[in-house]
Amino acid sequence: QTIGFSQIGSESGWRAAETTLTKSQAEERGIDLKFADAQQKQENQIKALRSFIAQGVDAILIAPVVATGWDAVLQEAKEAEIPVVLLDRMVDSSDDLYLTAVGSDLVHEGNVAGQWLVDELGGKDCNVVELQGTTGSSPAIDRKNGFEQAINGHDNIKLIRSQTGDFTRTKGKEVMESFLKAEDGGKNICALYAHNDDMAVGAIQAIKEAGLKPGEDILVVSIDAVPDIFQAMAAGEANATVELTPNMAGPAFDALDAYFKDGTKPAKFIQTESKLYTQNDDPQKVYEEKKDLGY
Amino acid sequence: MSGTARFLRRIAPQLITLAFVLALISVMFPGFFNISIANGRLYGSPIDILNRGAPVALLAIGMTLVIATRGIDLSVGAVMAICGAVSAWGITQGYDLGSTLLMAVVAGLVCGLWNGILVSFLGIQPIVATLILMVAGRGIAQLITEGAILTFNDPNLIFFGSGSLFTLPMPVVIWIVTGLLITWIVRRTALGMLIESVGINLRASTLAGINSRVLLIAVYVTSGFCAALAGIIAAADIRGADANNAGLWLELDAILAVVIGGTSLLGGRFSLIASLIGAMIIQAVNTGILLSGFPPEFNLVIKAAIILIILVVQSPALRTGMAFFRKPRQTDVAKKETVTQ
Amino acid sequence: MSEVANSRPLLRATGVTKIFPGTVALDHVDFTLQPAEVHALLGENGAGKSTLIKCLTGAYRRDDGDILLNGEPVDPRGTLDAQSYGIGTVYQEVNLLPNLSVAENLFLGHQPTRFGMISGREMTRRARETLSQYGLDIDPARSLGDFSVAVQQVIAIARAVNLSGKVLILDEPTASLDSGEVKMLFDIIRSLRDRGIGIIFISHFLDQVFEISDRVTVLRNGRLIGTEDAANIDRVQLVNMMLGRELEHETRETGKTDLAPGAPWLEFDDFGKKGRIAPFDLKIRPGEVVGMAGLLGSGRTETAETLFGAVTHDSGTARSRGEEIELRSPRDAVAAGFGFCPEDRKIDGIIADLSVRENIILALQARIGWARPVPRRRQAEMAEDFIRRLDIRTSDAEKPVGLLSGGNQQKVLLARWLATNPKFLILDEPTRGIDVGAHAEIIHLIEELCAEGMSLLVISSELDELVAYSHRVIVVRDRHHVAELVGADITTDNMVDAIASAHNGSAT
Amino acid sequence: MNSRFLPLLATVAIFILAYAVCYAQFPAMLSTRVIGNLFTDNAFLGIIAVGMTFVIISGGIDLSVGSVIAFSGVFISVMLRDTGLHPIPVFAVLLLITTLFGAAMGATIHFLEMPAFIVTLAGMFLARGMAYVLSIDSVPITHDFYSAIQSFYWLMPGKGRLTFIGGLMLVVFIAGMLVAHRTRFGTNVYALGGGTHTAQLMGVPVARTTIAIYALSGFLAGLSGIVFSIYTSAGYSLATVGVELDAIAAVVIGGTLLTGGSGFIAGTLIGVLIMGLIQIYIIFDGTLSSWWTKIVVGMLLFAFIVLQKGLVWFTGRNRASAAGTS
Ligand SMILES: Nc1ncnc2c1ncn2[C@@H]1O[C@H](COP(=O)(O)OP(=O)(O)OP(=O)(O)O)[C@@H](O)[C@H]1O
Ligand SMILES: Nc1ncnc2c1ncn2[C@@H]1O[C@H](COP(=O)(O)OP(=O)(O)OP(=O)(O)O)[C@@H](O)[C@H]1O
Ligand SMILES: [Mg+2]
Ligand SMILES: [Mg+2]
Repeated sequence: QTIGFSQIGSESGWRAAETTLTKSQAEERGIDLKFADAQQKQENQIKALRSFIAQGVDAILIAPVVATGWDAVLQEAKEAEIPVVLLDRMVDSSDDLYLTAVGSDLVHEGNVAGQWLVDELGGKDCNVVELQGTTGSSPAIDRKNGFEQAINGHDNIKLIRSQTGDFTRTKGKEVMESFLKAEDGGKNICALYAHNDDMAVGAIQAIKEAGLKPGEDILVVSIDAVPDIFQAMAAGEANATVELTPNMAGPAFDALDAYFKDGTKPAKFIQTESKLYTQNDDPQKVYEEKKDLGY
Repeated sequence: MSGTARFLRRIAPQLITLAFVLALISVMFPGFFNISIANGRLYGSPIDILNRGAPVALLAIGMTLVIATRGIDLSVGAVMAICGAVSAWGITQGYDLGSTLLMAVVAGLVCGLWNGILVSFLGIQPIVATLILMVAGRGIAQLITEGAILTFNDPNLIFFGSGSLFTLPMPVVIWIVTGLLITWIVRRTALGMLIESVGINLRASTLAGINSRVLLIAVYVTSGFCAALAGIIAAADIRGADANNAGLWLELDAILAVVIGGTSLLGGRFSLIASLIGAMIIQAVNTGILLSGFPPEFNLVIKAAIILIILVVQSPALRTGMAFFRKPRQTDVAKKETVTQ
Repeated sequence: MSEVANSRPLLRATGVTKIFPGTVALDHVDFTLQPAEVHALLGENGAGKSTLIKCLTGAYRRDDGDILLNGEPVDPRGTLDAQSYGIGTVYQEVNLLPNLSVAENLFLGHQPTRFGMISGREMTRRARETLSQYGLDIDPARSLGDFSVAVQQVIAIARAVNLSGKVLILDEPTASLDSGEVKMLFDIIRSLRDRGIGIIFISHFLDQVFEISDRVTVLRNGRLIGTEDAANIDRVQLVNMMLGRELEHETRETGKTDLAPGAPWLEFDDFGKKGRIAPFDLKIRPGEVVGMAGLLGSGRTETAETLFGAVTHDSGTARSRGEEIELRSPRDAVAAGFGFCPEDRKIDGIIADLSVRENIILALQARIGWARPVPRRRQAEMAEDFIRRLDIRTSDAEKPVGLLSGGNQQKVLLARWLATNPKFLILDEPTRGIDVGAHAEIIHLIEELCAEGMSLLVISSELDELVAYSHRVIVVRDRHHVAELVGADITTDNMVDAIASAHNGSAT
Repeated sequence: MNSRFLPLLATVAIFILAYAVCYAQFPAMLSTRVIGNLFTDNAFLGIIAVGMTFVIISGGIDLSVGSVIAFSGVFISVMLRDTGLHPIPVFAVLLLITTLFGAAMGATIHFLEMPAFIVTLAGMFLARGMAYVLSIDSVPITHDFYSAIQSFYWLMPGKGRLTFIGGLMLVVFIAGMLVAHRTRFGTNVYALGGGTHTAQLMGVPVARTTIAIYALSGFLAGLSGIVFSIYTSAGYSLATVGVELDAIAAVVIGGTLLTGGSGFIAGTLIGVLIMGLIQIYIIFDGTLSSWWTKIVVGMLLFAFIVLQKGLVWFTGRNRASAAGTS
């Protein structure tokens, strides 16, 4: 069995982990995985899909870099009778163009993070700063929306500054530094919401260097649950993270197996759990578990 | 005109621009110039500019020399990533600080050597020659880190990112020292003039007996060295090597810094100090945007507008006494007269 | 020939002024060109001749003055405008595009078109036609850069002639032409003149000036000295007008110097490069001047470049005082005490944006290495010294050399090599574009240097110049060294014979 | 034969060789499907590469094209979504905007004597910034006209498709060749590349030509944006990041010198196809990790350039020695 996998790229540790897991899952099941890295470009993914079709693979996995623009190529795959499974991000094409989608709900993730903050504060006044992902990327848009939905109606929580940190540690640190300067050395800030853990890790260092205690003076909540954030949580420097599991391929392969065996159509959306981790969840242990997963 | 006066006149446009940008920020953000001492180190937005501008400043040093020879080095961002990855790998493998730094610097030198050989021996055009390493280099860096962020906790290495010396953040010390050192080397010896000569007219320089091949290699190696320092700083700053994002698109900022510093992309006369001021101007713009609190989708438009204004104000046509609107052709030809092909 | 003088002037410029930072290049210069005349424009290097031309054609914006064409005031804003007024120009230094084909260079902006598309075949045909008038049988589809400076010069002239409906301006067109070409050019100029076209002709060769021109105008230091009928003035008067002083001794007394005695210190055996220059033998004695004569493209420049290592030789050996030396690059050559003033100063010579001082010390600096810079004071002294000795006209030593006049750039190049104290200096067309005064000085200098023991290889298209200072002349034809003239045999006639004679094997 | 054509011939030879190697390993590479894909998938790249070739031949560079494509997509999709106009007038307005944008950059480069690299770099920031300002979301396009164009293709034997956009790219290439080699404008572009100053002294209208070159590049970038929006049926401000570098690489692989003055539009087509071939090969292989993909792309790029240099050098040497013995 040959399956083509079009991955977005390797822009973050999380994605590297997803790639690693997909490859190891394929190996376990004896699948010949054709891997194509699109280097963050949709056009490359479309090319990859077309080449998979030309090559005549049995199925295609794709982690689409953006939601729009897949109709034509998915149609082509359909005509060639190759089932397509979407991983971790959605497309806005009609759902009969793909077999199923495995992923988490990005809005929901933001929502979980926001909800945690609301609960944690319990009505205390709080100024929040936000580190957004790459401007225009769907996780950045959705995680922002989800978070805002959660804090909506809680007048004690105010989002005072929001800038993009491009999902990277360096930018996370740089932007946090400027937030601290702009908000009275950080005294004005009570919580940080970062669209991914990497930015949070960078920001935590900035907070420390400004002479404040992350996790206490400024609460830190972020998304992804990569190993490094658990280390920070273990040290009391981060408060909460929402897990986005990198194992999207497992459920995808299961669905494909069933489909090939007897044509069972899986559900159109297989949602993975968006689990919330806090300092109470023995972060050190989770860190040990996660650190060798290829993050 | 004395040497100092000539020098001041050379960097005046850059200084004025920098002052203007800083003034603009402090209007929008009144507390901008507040500097205090926290944890034994200077703390404040101007310090942030110096500190955050370190990678671009370092890259700009090497880039200035490369551009002076009429070349360009697109690979510096990727080389940063490689060297950052090497240093993180070295320290997590348990090598001591000295060997780790040595390995990272050697990696940078090797990258520079590769570029230099492609340009000078194989005669490949610089932009393409370095494009190869720009593409492949990030792959090499990821190969070292295996795609993940390679985190480390060695306090000695971290010191290069967030430590401080004489209350100045370490990155600031590094770029200032490197900048002065290379300026000193280049201007105290005949290197500066030889580099300019090669950049203006390679053929004539070779015919005058200059060893232009070695010189070309040397500037790319220097650029690799500077990129290595920048890479180490970037990794030490976030206590991890982020092969995917370290130095991403920084080559463009570095080139921009050199151009704002008044060095022509056609090679020739250069000024390292002016390039460094150029780097600070860019970082001031970036920091200013962050402090301003605009929504991020406007960042690029604002940046583009400011760059355009800076460049227009500094453009040679305007500098030759606003003669442009009256008699465009005169300034035109009279100036280009000196350009050989 | 000059009865045209009182008809209505074709081109009249009054009070033309041009000021560069630090230099008044033209100071209220008046100039009148009659139809059907050849008007020579003379002056020392840096007198402002080229600048005047550029002001007339709008390549420079003049600061003051009026230009009348056929009585109408005109104000060309650039070459394109000038062309549309019927003024064709060959600027000093070949200003053509080496990357375009010969035909494209000839017709740029005026390509024959059919249905809006350029007709390549028609263009090639016309180019062949045009070039054949100049005795050039070359493929017009080849890149211009494939051809030597001289061929390019001819093409530039052909282009300007094509474009000149009323006025043709030639700025030192003959600098790199040999006598045959010059004759051909003059025939063309005469026929244009007979058609009523006015021609402005700039040259430092007074013989040519007297041969072709009807009137002469002399500039000195950006000022008009006077305009005279060529028939009413003699050489000495003209030189006095140009220099503002007497030239001590007439330069070209055709005496041949005796061959210097002694053993050769440089020996090249079977030296050559496939496809460039056939292997040749060459021996050079201390203090000897070896001249090299030949037609355009005969391989003189190639010989020089091979000797200097600019083109790596693939056969033969070089020996200095009996010891074999490596000559794989200019660096090797410089290390062996060679120097080389190239023919194309713009591309191979000057570093335009560097100052006069830096250009002068460049080769010296390259030889002693980057780590030991020549002290700044010493640099300034050397620069001042050469500026004085070679009479380089520049406002100061810090002026970018690209802003100097053509002849002065040539002197800077000479200074660059003299500064290294070379033992063997190769000069490719050293007097190209140099005025009479400087010409005399340079020849004087050459003789002085040789007296001190330096050897020279001089390539020149001016045969009588070669006669004047060579101990030995090598004649090159079709990339072969075909003859060697020594002592009393060195005469213009002998050289012409050797150049023209049919193949008589590669003699040496 | 004229030595000017050597780099072009070298490129063609390398392409054929490379295709043969790919075919030997994966016979499916010669299917019409792959060939059709090669044209369709690279249509947008090919179109900007034509403009880039002109710019580079003139001695300049245009870094803004990738961002202009993104801007175009967002502009079209937002206009279609918010105004209900038919795509054709939207295209017209868009092409006008991008052409003027290019012209403005050209004017800045010429009149303010600023290096093209920097002006177009600012243009790159500006265009992408404007795309963000219009919409940071990706905006789908669902117009019948789009579906009509997408289903407009020629089904080659073997199920390969020659799509409208693939065909459009070929048309642009042919037009580009005609303009470059058969018009005065084209010769003027080469003239600028040979040296602005000299060109000016020869009477080339430098200002007009410079502005026209960048306007042409802007126009083609807009056209490419339209093609890209057809290709993906969407507008997205993060699309086509770094595509300008791909275009430059394609142009250079196609045998055009970055120093200006020499090059061929036809070579660029081969360059684009070579770039496409590298990608398809890597996908067919399918075993490379993300990082090895980058390294291999870099190495192949290197191999192509060195091969080309070697070929040109080798044939040049043979010709020289042939001339020497004659
Ligand atoms: N672009 C320029 N900027 C500054 N000075 C200039 C420029 N062009 C020419 N000059 C100066 O103007 C003067 C006249 O130069 P011009 O080129 O007209 O001399 P010329 O008579 O043509 O000399 P030659 O016989 O050597 O060609 C010289 O002193 C030269 O240095
Ligand atoms: N009349 C011509 N017809 C065709 N090709 C020519 C002609 N003249 C020169 N060439 C080409 O130009 C090349 C340049 O030769 P080279 O530079 O050695 O000439 P040269 O003897 O120095 O003459 P000069 O410097 O006076 O032009 C020759 O190899 C030849 O290919
Ligand atoms: Mg002159
Ligand atoms: Mg010659």
